[in-house]
Amino acid sequence: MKTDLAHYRKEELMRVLTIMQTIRTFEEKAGMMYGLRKIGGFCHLYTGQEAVAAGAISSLDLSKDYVVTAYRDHGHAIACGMDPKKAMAELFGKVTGCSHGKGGSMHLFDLEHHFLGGNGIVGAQIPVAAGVAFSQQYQGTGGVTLCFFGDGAFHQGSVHETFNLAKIWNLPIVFIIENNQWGMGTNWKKVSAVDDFSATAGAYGMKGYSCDGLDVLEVRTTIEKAVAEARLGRPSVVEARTYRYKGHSMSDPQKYRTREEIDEYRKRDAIQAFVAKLTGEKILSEEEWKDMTQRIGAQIEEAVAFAEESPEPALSELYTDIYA
Amino acid sequence: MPELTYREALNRAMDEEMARDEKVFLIGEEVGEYDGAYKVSRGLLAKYGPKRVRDTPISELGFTGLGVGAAIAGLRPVVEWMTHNFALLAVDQVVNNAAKLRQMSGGQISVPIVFRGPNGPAEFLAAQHSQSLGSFWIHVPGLKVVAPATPSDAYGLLKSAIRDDNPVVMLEAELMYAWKGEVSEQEFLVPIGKARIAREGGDVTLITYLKPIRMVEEAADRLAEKGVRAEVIDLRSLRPLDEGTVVNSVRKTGRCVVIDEAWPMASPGVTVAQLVNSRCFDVLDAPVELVSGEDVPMPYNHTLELAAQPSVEKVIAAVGRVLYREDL
Amino acid sequence: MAELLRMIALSPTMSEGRISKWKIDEGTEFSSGDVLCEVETDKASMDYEAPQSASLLKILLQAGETANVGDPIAVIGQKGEDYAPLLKGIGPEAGGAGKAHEPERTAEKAKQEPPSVVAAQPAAARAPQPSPQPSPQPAAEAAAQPSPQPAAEQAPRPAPQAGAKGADSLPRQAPQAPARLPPSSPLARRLALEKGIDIRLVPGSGPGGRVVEHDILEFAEGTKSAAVFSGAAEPAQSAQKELRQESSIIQPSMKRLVIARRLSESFFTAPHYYLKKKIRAEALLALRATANAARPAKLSFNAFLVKIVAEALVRHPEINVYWRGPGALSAPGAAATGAAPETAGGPTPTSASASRPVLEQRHSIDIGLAVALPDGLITPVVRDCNLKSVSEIDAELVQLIEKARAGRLAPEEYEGAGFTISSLGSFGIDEFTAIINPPGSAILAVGTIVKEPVVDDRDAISVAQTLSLTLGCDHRSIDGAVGAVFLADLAGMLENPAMALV
Amino acid sequence: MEAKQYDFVVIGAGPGGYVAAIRAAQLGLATAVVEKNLVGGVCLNIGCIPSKSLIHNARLFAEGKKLLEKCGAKVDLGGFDYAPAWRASRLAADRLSKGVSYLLKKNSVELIQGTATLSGASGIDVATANGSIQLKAKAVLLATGSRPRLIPGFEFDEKKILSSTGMLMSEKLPKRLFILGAGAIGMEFAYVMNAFGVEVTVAELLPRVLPLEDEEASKIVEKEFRARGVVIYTGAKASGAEVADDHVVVHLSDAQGSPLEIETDAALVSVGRTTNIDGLGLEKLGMRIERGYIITGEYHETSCAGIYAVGDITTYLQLAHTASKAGEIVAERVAHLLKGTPDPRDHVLDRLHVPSAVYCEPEVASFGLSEASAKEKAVPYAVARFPYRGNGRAVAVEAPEGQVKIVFDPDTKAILGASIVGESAADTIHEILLASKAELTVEDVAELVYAHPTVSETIMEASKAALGHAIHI
Repeated sequence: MKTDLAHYRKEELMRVLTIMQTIRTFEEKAGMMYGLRKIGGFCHLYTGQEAVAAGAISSLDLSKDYVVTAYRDHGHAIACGMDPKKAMAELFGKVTGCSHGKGGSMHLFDLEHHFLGGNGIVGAQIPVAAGVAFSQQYQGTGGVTLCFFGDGAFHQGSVHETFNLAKIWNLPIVFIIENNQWGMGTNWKKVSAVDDFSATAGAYGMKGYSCDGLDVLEVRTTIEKAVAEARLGRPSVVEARTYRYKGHSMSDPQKYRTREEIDEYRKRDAIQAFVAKLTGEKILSEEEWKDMTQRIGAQIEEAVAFAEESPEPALSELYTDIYA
Repeated sequence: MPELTYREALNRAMDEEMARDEKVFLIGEEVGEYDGAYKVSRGLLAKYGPKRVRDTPISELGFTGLGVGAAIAGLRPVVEWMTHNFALLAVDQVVNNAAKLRQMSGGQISVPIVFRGPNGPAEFLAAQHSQSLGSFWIHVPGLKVVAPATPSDAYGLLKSAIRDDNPVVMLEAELMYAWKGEVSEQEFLVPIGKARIAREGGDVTLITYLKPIRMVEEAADRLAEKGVRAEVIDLRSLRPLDEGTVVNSVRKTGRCVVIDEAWPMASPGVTVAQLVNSRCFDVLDAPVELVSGEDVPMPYNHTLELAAQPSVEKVIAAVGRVLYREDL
Repeated sequence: MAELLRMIALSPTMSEGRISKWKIDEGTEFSSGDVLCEVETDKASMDYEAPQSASLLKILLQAGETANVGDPIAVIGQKGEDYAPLLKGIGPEAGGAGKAHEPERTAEKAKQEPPSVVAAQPAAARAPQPSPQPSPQPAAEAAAQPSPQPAAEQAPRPAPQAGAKGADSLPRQAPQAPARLPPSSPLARRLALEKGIDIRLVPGSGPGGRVVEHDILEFAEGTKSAAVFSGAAEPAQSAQKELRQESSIIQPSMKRLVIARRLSESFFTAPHYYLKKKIRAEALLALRATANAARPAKLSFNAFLVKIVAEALVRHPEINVYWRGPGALSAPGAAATGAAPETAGGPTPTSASASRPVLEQRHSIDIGLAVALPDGLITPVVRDCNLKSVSEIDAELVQLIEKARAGRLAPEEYEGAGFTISSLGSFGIDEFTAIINPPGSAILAVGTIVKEPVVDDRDAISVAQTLSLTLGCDHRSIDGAVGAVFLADLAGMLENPAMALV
Repeated sequence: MEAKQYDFVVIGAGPGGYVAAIRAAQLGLATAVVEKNLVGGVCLNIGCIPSKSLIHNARLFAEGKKLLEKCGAKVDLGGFDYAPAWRASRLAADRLSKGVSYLLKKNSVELIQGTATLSGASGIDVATANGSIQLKAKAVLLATGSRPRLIPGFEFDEKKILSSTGMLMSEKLPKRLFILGAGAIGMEFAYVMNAFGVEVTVAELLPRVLPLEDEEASKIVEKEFRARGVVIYTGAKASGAEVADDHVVVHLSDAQGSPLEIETDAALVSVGRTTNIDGLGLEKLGMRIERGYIITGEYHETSCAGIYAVGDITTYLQLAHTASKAGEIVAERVAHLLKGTPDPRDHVLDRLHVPSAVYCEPEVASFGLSEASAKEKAVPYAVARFPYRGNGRAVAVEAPEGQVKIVFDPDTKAILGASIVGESAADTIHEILLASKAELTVEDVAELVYAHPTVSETIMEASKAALGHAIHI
């Protein structure tokens, strides 16, 4: 699917680019901070997949729409509008983090921006997302829920159960499979009966879409279409084929794939490609791009400084936020 | 006061709460057209329509998780599990999502949801359908767990559970649905976390919850004939546990028998026994006795099945041990 | 925006890394994800990937050099940027040397200088009370222990529940002979403490001999004695197995223990001396016979004895005294051989006896009469004997002795004798010495009346009925001569009761 | 500019802050205290201390006048001037504030005049007269206190619509004064002004004066005040004030809802206090704050590790002495963490054993459970009372209005709380407070031999009353 740039106003294109670059810069910094042991535990970076979150989430109206995702959640959180300071502070485990340092990398939440997490169990967020869509339908809000999950999660039973529920009740939901091709260290082709996940949608009476997850505009137009359908009570399944540059998590030595494969994908980098397209069409100047990267670089630096300087949660916080 | 069955009491509670709050809805297998596998939701579909009384496919994981999602997005679902045995398919959604989302989000998100259904052995149902699984739920911080033993408590606790802003798991029992008891016509709530002293006595404290209550009361009657005045505590809530009522009673009697249908390891019963040991040590005249379900999968044969469960005789024998009376 | 590139942890356990090779040269541009250098970690050789796109401006750590995680290894940025300020404070040796000057960025620094109070404390020290402490021992380590015997079984159990008294009396210093508490329920231990009962003396009726509540209650009522139950607790077959026993242990009763303690205390603190006098008893016997002639119930010999001793004491108040030492265990008026007058906290020294001994002068004539019972001795006391007639004294004695035999004497009926009479006449004992019964200073031991030849004033030998008196005195309060005068006077009155009237 | 490093930085030099700072310095911590206003805080400068001075003089004035009149003297108040009494109050405040500055100096606490903002867990920016400076601290204490609460319709101009600050700072007496809010502050000013001859009207929203105190104590105080000519409206809602050139008209509706207009020369608004937490940068730190109060846990630590809070900004009673005690605990805790000095584990600020006092005439003082709170919490309790009428000393000094009320456990006879209204209440409360803290029972207190005649005997008598055998009633 080729998309006409002219379809979008410059501000919108710049907004999408900003989201992508913010995610990229944030993730690169998060990786550094992990290496410096400022961040611990499981930390799944989104580097390489920015086009999916940015393209998909930028198409939403977050005054009524919701986003639910799994543990590789920094990108979606930022795309929804979470302040990078709050996100970085959460990674640092500080009390200023979006979850007061209780969630960490895998459990970012931002209720204000309709971002409902951040789920660490593969596939567990899928029925929850359907529930959010159920609530939207029940309350007649006109909202849609985007449910992100990966090629690994696709094989969970929750997918079948939720696809079925979504269709029988015509929930306003779009299931987005971010196929980054590696379920931890397992190549998706090895464990998948189909070579296009969107093909399964038909079995549930839903429409399936597939798009190039490295082309942000293609993602954007595809999701726009799917979201419009979902608003009319027609749930759908979208596969966005993408690639992650880093290991599954920060402790992954990545022996299962070659550097050549990674380099191959880096050449097709979604941000670079988008920038090239924008500059080629004279929508973005070199100068503007430089300004943007600098501005975002400074913003993320600031987020790190904020996280660094923020207080730890006091011990009394151990017992808070558990029961309402 | 009018008598209601346990089933009718639950039905009345849901009916009133659905009438009171548009956001309350019932979801589960056979809750609508079939009036509930155990007829607990009888008439609700007719009254509230399919939007609010939602029949699901046989997808415990799916509809339980969907309930959680609906709860975090502003609704108040009552999720009926046909039995707690089947809820094991949905444990992930209860434990990893319902109980955790509030804490993981630093308090941003609330999960006002009720999970309810029959729990524990009935008759002739064999290993997979006769399990008392309160242990699974009470283990998890973030959940509340209630287990009413009378129609009145079933009514009052279910209403409290529906109004609670936290996930509440409610244990019921198939054989209790037909139990009758007085339920005030006036609307009332039973607070979560408060035990009931079912009978007062000074010689020994018998602590139980859910279905064994009647058996324990019968044991108490028989003990009374032999001059032993047993205090019977119906816990009603397993999490949070009403520690005060338990501790005050055992401090009075110095002897304690806990009766629990669940298997003995890591069960509500041993949790209570541990509480008594730690808080009442100085007044105990005998180790706390636990009368639990036998540590075996439930057999189908009726004689074996009964032998696998607590009984009046087992309770009396345990009381004999804590009283050092061989004549009991 | 030039910045320092730092050594990062390329494996979870890496704390330092050695650069084995730089893959690009200074001045080269690179993209995010490009390999900048190879780093040897504790585990393997790893690629150091560029965290972002930039140029390598300066290498700070050369191949072959090692740096801690967090130390700068290079400067990256845009070509031509002035990065000199970044290097300020980094020593000529580059790399690792920079770390000490870099404010709180490095892991090392963070360790050394906590930025806040929190980091200064080990987590354990700040743990809130309500949270249960996790086991400090890793599970694997615990599992590796070959002997998983519970510690409780190995060590003698300290028994705080037994109270200060019980715990003190346990030979904690002597592990070779641990005096173990019998198995007992916490409630029983608490009750025993409250009632001042040594739980080791209480036979247990619970499983494995556990002492339980009703054992203590029965013991306290006196309806359960050690002897009965020590027999019952031992199975009969053990007696058959071992027909001959060197000795066996009998748990003494509470009363026995009290007698033992109090008499030892008296005997080992009060310096005793004894005065003996043999008297003729005919006149006294005749008096008794005369008095009894018209009475349906006979007055006892002891009643006369008590009355005359009382008269002697009226004349010799110096005998009716008590030497109260500092910290003396007996409260005023406490009995010597009463059954368990102690309370849980142990006897309280009175204020008078707190620092130095005092001599207590008694103003009432309260005489105790030792009575032997199967399980010990008890001394019922007749108060104000000088104000009572012989028949009153007799009536009182009958009542007291009856109560004593039934075990129903109240403390006020056996405590506080100022003088004690002990008679073994009924056992045919000629004479004996007795141990002073506090709070008195003297005790009169009375033997049996025997017929024996005596030489009278006229040197004629005749048969007389004689009685041996032995007066035991506390030398601290009664000197020998004082005691002697008293005994002589008393003897005179007993030999000639009329003397008691004048 | 290089940030200056301290162990402990205290923000606010009121009774919470300066005590904490001095204690911390005593324990060897490098300590600084940042104050934007006057050292000593509200208490010393515009609170307890100057108001006590005024109360003292008001009492002398009123009683002296009363005595002279009683003895037949013709009292001519011509030439009466309030200013000297007012100056005495300022002198007292000034003296004590200087005293605190001296103590800070003596203990090597650095005093930094300026406005502080937290820039992170350990950084503090201070805006001073000479520009901004940065401080670094291993631990921070927030002790910024409170200010009079503003309510719409009664915006302070400190000329006609006064806060307690304005009231304390005015050198002249109004002829008529309207007081909105009959809490401790309102009633103390009502007393002072009435004693100096001002026509005072008090309005309170709740159904009684001193609503935080025991109901019976309220009644006694209200009766006394009315007897002295103070006009009191309880259950009254104030909707606003019209300020004219030479007077103010206050609009009220009384307990029955009927509208009332009160013309007065000045209105004092004393309806509680607002916490000073804005501008400290707390939201950015993710600190747990509920309804304007900072939530603190063990050792008064906020939800941010290493940052503590004491005094009016927390959920404890807004009293100088709670702040001071909490400040001490924080200092000791921080010194324990940094220097290994003993942990103040046993020095907890026990909410039930904090006395509160109102220094009007008659004085009111209380602690612990009131009868109402015991009832509400369903705690088993009994109440014993003893009236001042039965006390020789109180009668002799012509102060027979008052009573001691003890709330105790009917089984154990433990003292759960007490309320005293009458002569010397704020002083005598401490003996029963000490008894309660030391877990003595009413039996113990009843047994104690008291000097006769003293007002304290009322406590012994009330304790005897608790046991059913008071002598003098």
